[in-house]
Amino acid sequence: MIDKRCEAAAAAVADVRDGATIMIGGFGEAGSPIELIHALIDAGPRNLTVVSNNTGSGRVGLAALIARGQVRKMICSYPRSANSMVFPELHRRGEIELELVPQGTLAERIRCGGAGIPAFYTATAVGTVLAEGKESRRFEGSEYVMERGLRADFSLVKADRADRYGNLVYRRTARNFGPIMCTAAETTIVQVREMTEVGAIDPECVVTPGVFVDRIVVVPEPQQESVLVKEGRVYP
Amino acid sequence: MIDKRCEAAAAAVADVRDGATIMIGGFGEAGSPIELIHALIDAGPRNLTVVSNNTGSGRVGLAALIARGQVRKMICSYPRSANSMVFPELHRRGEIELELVPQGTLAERIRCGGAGIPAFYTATAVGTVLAEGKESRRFEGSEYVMERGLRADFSLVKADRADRYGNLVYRRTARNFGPIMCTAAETTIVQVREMTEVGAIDPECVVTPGVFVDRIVVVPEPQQESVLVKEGRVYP
Amino acid sequence: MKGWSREEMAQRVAADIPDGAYVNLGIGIPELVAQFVPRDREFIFQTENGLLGMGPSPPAGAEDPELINAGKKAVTAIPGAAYFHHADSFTMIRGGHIDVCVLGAMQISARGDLANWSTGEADAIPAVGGAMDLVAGVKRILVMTEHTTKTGEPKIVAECTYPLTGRGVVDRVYTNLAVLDVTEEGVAVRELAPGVSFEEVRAKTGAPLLPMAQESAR
Amino acid sequence: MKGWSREEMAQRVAADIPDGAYVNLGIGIPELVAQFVPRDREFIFQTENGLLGMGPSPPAGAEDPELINAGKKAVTAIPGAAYFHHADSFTMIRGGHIDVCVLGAMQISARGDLANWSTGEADAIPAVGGAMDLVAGVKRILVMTEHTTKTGEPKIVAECTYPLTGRGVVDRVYTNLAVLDVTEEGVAVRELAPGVSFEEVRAKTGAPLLPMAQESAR
Repeated sequence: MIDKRCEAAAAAVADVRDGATIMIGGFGEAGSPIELIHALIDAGPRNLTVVSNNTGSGRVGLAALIARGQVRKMICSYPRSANSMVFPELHRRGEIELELVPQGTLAERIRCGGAGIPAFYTATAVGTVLAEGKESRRFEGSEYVMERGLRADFSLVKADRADRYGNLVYRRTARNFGPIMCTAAETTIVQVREMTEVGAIDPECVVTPGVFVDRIVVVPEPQQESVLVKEGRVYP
Repeated sequence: MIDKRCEAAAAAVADVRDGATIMIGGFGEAGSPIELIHALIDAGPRNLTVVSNNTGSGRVGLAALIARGQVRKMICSYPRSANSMVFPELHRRGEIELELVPQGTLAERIRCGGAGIPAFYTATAVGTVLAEGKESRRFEGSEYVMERGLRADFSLVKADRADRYGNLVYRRTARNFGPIMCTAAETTIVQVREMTEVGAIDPECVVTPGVFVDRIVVVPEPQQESVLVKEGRVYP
Repeated sequence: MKGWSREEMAQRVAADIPDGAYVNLGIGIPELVAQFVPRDREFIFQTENGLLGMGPSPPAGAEDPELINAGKKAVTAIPGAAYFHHADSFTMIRGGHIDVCVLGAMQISARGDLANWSTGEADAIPAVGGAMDLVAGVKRILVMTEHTTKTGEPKIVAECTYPLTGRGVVDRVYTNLAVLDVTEEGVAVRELAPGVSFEEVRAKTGAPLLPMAQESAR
Repeated sequence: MKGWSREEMAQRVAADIPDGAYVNLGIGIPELVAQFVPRDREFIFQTENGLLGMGPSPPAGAEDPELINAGKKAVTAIPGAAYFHHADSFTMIRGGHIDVCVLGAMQISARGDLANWSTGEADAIPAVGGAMDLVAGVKRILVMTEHTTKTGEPKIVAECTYPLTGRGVVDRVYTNLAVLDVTEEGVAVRELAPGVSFEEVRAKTGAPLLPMAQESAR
């Protein structure tokens, strides 16, 4: 019987090796799989390349992973925000690499990585520094740059509910990068608020079909990044 | 107040001009917007390019549109089936052009057309006659062909329910090409079984957000192509 | 008071947006536009983090950290809203399905180049978000900004000196002093704020202005 | 009876598919595989027209014309199924998320080229459907076919003469006479059907066969 549930976050991320590429869902704290990230901090792999829209805030979650020196390179669209000090500081010191990608291009690169498309063209960033060094090409008189599909060894994603097949539904704007990151990794690990019986999710409303999911960890009451930051919490 | 509902199918398709490119949803009869197609036959534009997975069956719906000589060219993946005589006959006589596209490539070309992506690379069809004359390129040691995004002047799509904003849900495997075709046309015309109040569709379950829809026609009891074919019906 | 307040600028922008438009509002001042939708019109607000049908801020205490806008502030969803993932969201944006985007600016060039994401300083952490996607894909790009910087430098310039967000993308600029169009011929003043003269606008603009057409002076 | 019946072939294919596999079955003979899922395994069937978790045919009278498979036959959906659109469906296929695809064949070459979509005759209407996407994207391609054509010609050949569906894509072939692997070294017989000799398979195969390994003869 197919059952993708893992007993604990620690077990779910235990095989992440040094040098791995990891996609981490979330737009700010919405959709950020904070318990999976903390498990990754505990597991300790280093030299990671992380693909995530932001770089976390405070000293918990993604920011804590970066603060621990486990991340060699960030691929993201918006590496700073109100409470984001860790990444900027390390980046200024030259201790972490940044590949800055426009948000829509980042989303499409991930989708293409998951869909078996090695490269595509987009008008986004044409004529800007972010297109420098990239191949460009004209179609019907307009200029486009070529962008490459992006894949990862692991994706860490937060969803709302799952069944044992791995079918997922999300909650509001916490959906963001989750569904596409699920498609683009060799191994997709998802934390959900609850497991439901098979059949409880309307097949018309499944957002991520189970084929894209490998492991599920149940975190009934996930921590909220902004609350932890406000409390000045530091992980671990 | 936004209200995308049209009173009748005839009014919804009245501005389709000779020479237009039209995407028509459906996989076989499932999702085929038969009432919109019949309205298009009545409206009479000729020299159309039609993008649709199949070519219809019997002498109703898409097959009837082709039989009336309104279609110059079909772009599809599977132009024949058990009850499909019209297209094969016209094609053998040299009276209709065919651009044969693998089904997944067809789907992706439509999606890219809707997403502002002029071209992409795929491994599908590499080394086959369907890649002949197409640009190819290697990425990480594997060969891919370049395919172009596909757009249309109009899309004719069948969905199950809509609200006045044009938010759509579909029914079972009648969803198929509908959601992507809605994104890839200048004007998207949708026939639905029923209108619902705004808010009646769960925002987590909207399949086509209203931004992709221009006109809605309500057809409470759509005809079923296979039944019409069995009865030997001919449209008009 | 001379010139327009931010609220008046927002009102002026909103007045130019047609009924039924799909609108994306940039972070910051552009967010004010949502407060000035004319009574007889309906706009649908898209936020690129996955919501079409964004409503106003919730009352204090009713914020949901999983219902936010692109500026990561708590928002609401109107009846008839839809949630979707990031690739679908940028299908809307890149694919030309959003009618209007209102953005802030650091500089706008005479040819409609926009710089609004980076100072280009060596130690600055660059962060682009969805700005480049929006200017490349949305049908009409409106810029809402003070006419000059805090130190009085023109923001409308012959050539941008900051890194570009996009080339030739700006359609119209709303400042505290005037409404200006980027046209094939150059920058044209369409409307002056109360008490503001064409000469004042010209003096505070770093690019040549086309002579003001008679009918648009008022 | 000599050789395997279609049902026995389907059973043989099913026995090779691991528990929990995501499987796409081609139109025709491959559809039989769904009837022979081993009792202790669970396969999830995908049909490229937008359903993951395809179940068996419905009872007569309960067919829904909007719930069909890629062959346009009425099917059912299991609890835990999901519907999706065509681009998402081929994300699964092209993106390498489907584990196994079972297809019919007109010809298979010694290097694993597959021809199964067109005779290439001038007056034939070519129709490819999803076949080229499936062979390009699915992890493991199994072919299920009679060993020879109706007129006795070999289907496993040195070079395909029909237009190809894909180059070097076939992993294993199940015929009424044998199970054969396409390997780097050539075509290898893995198993012979009851009453069938290696010599008979060799005689009916249009490509050289590797000598049969001792351990796989039974």
